[in-house]
Amino acid sequence: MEKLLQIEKLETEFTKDKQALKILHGVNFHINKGEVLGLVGESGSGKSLTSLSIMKLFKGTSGEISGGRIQFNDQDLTNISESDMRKIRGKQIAMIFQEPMTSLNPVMKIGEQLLEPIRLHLGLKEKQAKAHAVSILKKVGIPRAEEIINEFPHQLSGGMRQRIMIAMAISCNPQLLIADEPTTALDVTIQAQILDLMKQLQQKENMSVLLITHDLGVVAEMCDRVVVMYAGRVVEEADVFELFESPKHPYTKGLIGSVPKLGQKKEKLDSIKGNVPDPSNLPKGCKFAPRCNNVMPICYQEEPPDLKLENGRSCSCWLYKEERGDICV
Amino acid sequence: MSNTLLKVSGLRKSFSIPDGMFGKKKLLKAVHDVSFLIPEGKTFSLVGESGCGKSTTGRLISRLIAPSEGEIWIDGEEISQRKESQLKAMRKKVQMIFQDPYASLNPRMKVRDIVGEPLAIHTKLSKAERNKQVSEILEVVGLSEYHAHRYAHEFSGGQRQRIGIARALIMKPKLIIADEPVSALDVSIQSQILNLLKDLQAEFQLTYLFISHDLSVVEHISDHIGVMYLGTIVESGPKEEIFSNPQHPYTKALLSSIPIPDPRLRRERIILQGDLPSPVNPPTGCRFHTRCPVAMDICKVMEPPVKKGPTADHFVACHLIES
Amino acid sequence: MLQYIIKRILEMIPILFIVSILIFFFTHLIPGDPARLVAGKDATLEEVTIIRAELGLDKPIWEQYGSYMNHLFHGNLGTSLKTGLPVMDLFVDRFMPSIYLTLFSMVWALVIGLLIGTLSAVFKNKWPDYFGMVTAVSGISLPGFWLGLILIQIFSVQLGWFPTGGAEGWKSYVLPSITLGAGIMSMLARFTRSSLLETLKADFIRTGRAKGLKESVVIPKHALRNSLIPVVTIAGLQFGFLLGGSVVVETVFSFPGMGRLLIDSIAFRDYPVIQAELLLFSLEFILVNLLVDILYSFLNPKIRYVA
Amino acid sequence: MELSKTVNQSNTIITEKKYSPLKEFWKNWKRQKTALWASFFILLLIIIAVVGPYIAPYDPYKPDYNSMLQGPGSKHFAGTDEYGRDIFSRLLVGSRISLSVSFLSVFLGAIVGTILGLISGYFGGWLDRFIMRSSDVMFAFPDLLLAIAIVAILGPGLNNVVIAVSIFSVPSFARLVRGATLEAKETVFVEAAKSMGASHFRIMFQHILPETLGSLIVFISMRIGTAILAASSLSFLGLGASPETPDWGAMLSLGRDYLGTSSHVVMMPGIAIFLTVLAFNVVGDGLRDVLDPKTKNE
Repeated sequence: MEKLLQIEKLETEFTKDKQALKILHGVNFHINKGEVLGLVGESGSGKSLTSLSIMKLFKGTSGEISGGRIQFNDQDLTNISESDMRKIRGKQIAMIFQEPMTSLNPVMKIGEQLLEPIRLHLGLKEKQAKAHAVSILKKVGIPRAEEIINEFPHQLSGGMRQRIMIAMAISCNPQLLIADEPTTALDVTIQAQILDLMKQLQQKENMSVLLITHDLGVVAEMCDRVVVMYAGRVVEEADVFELFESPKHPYTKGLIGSVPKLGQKKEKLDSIKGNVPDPSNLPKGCKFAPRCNNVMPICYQEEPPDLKLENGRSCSCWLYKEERGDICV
Repeated sequence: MSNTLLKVSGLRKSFSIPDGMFGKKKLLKAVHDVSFLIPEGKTFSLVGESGCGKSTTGRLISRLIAPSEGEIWIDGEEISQRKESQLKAMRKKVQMIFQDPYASLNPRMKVRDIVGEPLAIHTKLSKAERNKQVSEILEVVGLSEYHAHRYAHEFSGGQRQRIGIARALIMKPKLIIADEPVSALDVSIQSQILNLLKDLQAEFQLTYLFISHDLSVVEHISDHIGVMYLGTIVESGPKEEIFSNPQHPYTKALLSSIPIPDPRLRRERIILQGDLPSPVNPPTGCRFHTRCPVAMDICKVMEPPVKKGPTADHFVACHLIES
Repeated sequence: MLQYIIKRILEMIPILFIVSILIFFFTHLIPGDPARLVAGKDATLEEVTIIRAELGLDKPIWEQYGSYMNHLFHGNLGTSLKTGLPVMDLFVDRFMPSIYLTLFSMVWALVIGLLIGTLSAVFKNKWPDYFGMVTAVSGISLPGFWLGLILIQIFSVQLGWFPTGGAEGWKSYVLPSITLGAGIMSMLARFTRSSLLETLKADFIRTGRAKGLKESVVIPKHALRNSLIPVVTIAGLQFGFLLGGSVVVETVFSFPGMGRLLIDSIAFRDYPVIQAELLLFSLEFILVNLLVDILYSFLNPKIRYVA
Repeated sequence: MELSKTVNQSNTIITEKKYSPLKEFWKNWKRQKTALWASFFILLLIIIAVVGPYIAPYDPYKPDYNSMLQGPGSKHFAGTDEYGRDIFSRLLVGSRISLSVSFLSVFLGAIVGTILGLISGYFGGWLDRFIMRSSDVMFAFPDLLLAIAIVAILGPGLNNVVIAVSIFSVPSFARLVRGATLEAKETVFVEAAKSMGASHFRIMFQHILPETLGSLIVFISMRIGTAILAASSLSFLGLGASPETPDWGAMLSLGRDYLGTSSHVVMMPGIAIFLTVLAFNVVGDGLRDVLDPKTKNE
């Protein structure tokens, strides 16, 4: 498998009141060409920030990459100029966001907004650009595409707006599509439409997708491989089937056990005790230790290393130190 | 057979909303002929997508708003048209838990005063007596006296929802209306709260009206379920029936739309076309016919009557069902 | 759209009607007897009574109001007690200079205010922001009459660049316009800044950046237009400050406009002039805000399409 | 690292340090450096306003024809006016006038406006329409013009200036509080209180009014600045304080004629007005940053 994107030891921090607050602590994972990678975690796990770091969308915030590499094709995105980065954004890496209601400019017509990346990156002339825009809208299943381009976002439903966002994102044939909680704000039946659309487009275009979500159901439906994040770190990485069949990290186990499943007759759900930690006040050692059912003395002392396990899996937990302790990264 | 604690029949609510910027008003039919009942100590869930009227139904039953038509019987008393001054007794018996644990607790009040507020409203207890009861109830929901002197925003979402639950419990209510109580929470916290709600129900013989868009959560917590679409209940029945033997095409589609956290179960979905129609201008006949994959001619003109489903307690409003 | 404008105009009518009643009755509460003022200090009681009858001041107040409204509908604003001239004639020479003055003030205040506000927001917490915001907070804290006096002292008395008063030629408008617009400019700058900062936090700005757009495209094309919508409303409300401020500024610069006429008329208890002036000022203000609302609905597609 | 401790069975960890809204306010306020200094300046002004007449080096009313229109110097800090009165003494004594006029008028306007706005926003219906239409009519007159018109009717004088400024403040406060009330009314915790059966009184004063307090305080601070400007403008126009009163606006008005020769007569009261208004505006800005929920989470 050819790697499209490789993230190594990525660290990102914010500065508040002259104090740096590190949110991402050495994130490692990669995305292969033509694959859907799921990035799972609860609020505050740093999954959205990871995507913003890849796009280097920090303008207007104090966020900044403070370490590590983001290898995209043959370029390291962490040290290319802003103007080179702009050529990648929207062209090679495109992004869709959680809130389709607020992610479109309310005072610009759909067409104008859709044409922006097309003109910018494909250099098409007015007429061709417009034809391209209409064809993309049709591709994402928008009826009356020719009329829609003259309408404003507030005239469309949430599902339609998310289709527009997808159209905008795929308009320049990106190699990587980052979808940050693309269906969280949508109703179940609309979510089904959008997921279905994304799956189809991904397969047709052989695009790589980084799907960020907190919904394990969406992960199971959509992804080939999964990366689980907790408190700004990757705690587990595995093939989607293996992850759900035999989760390794106690956090992953807890997460899968917490979700009520249809048709499952269970009086009580498993749950993870305690709360998601505050990034400014993380515990020492393994960040999950205070909530972990399998906690050992060492967990409170030292952060577990990223352990490579069989089948290309990895897990950051002291429980597996004995298994393959020699291959620490 | 236990008593019926809540009985709702023929409930309707329309809001008049301004049409554009001009004087003309339009009617938004939020709830359109909703009937169901909840036996004491059981959980009934209303499930549906946004705008289906499930929250409005909850607000009607708690009489935050007055229904346009219909009856609401709570513990043997009809309260649908009562004035606020006549609702005090009912307000003691019925408590609410809200979706957003951040917004539903006054940020300027301490936990002690938030949880004790129902006591301050309904009883003449002294402050010390109120505080004592607050400490007791905080223990019940897994918090402690220690938390009482702090402000709600010092807590995480899950803890706040516990505070909200404590507030709902302190009057020893009979009915709790929980409007999306876990949808704002992280997955790992969501299960804590669901478990807590179940424990409390067993301990205090509570009756729940549970409102949610999440079918998996609903399946876990409910005894009976009502599936709502555009202001009406299209199908209702015991949980097992709804999930294992759904009759209404909308219920079927809804069930098949839920992503299941098991990659081996990837399946063919019934994907509904189009968007939800606006409740201001709902479709004629069966409200679902515009998106229904098996719609017939009659569906466009005639509202389907509620028919008995395959088993007792199972009701479906669909022309396809032979009664 | 047209319906909306008509509706707004219809809404103005009752307000104007109540305003006219208020103005009429309250100006008659002004202490002092205008008939005596007109007659002069040495007039006998009979002379005063005759003048009172001539002026119609002996009639019951509602009758006076009736004839006042009647005249108003015929475009007759009454007769000045002080000069004996029709109020209309007094206004003719003074109306346009005042309008020019407010217009010039508004235009420069808008242009500079938007510019400073935008730069401050774009360079938030950098020196253009500090400079802009220090200017702006000073601008809203400066008493207009004091600023006017200082400008006269520097540019008229010492440098002799501009006249100290009057309304002859463009030069005589410069200092009064600067004085009058300073406060508005500052408020607009502050408001533009906060509105733009708010917009820059919006999700669609991130969408624009994610498309690969330059900041020089994102800010004017995506951010500015959205943040201007509320600024327009504020600008309309600020117009009221201009009208009020013009009274002060015209006094400082001995500017022969409506504002100074008002002060002079109050000193002389010249009812008809005061009434007409107040009515005109509030009409102006209401009209400007009507225009602003219409402009607003053009800028905001949500309103446009609902209508 | 702050001490943490495990407190109960659900294993919740919260930080040990106790939160208090006042401490929190002070912590944030200390960071607003400029506003902090401005608030000290205002404090100083208030002290001067109280003790001004006792510490003034000269009698602010007594003419001294031997030292007319003297520039600032060692004897007369800020120079003298055309009657030879010590300007510094007049400024000190005048601070009491400026502050009391503006405080009094803004607080009167704020109290009436807040009550009207709260009632209007909370109950809605015809009461709301009536209050809002009335304020529309008031809004048809630009602020200062309204004050001028009111003073024109009531006659010149400081008392009437107070009345005029408080009247023109009422509709602004009413609108502000109404808006905040409408917003607070929609919050879930107000709905929660309603579902518990809380009385209107309890909802209005326990839940809604505290929500509006932040923006109210900010607005009051800004408005005091506006009131000082308005009052001194009225005095300048001869509609406020009588010319012999050491009111800052009146002093400026009197000094106009000597602008060319003795500019300090105009400069000194002007600077006093400017700095005072500036301080209130800066404090208002600082308060907005600290109290306004919209900017709070930046």
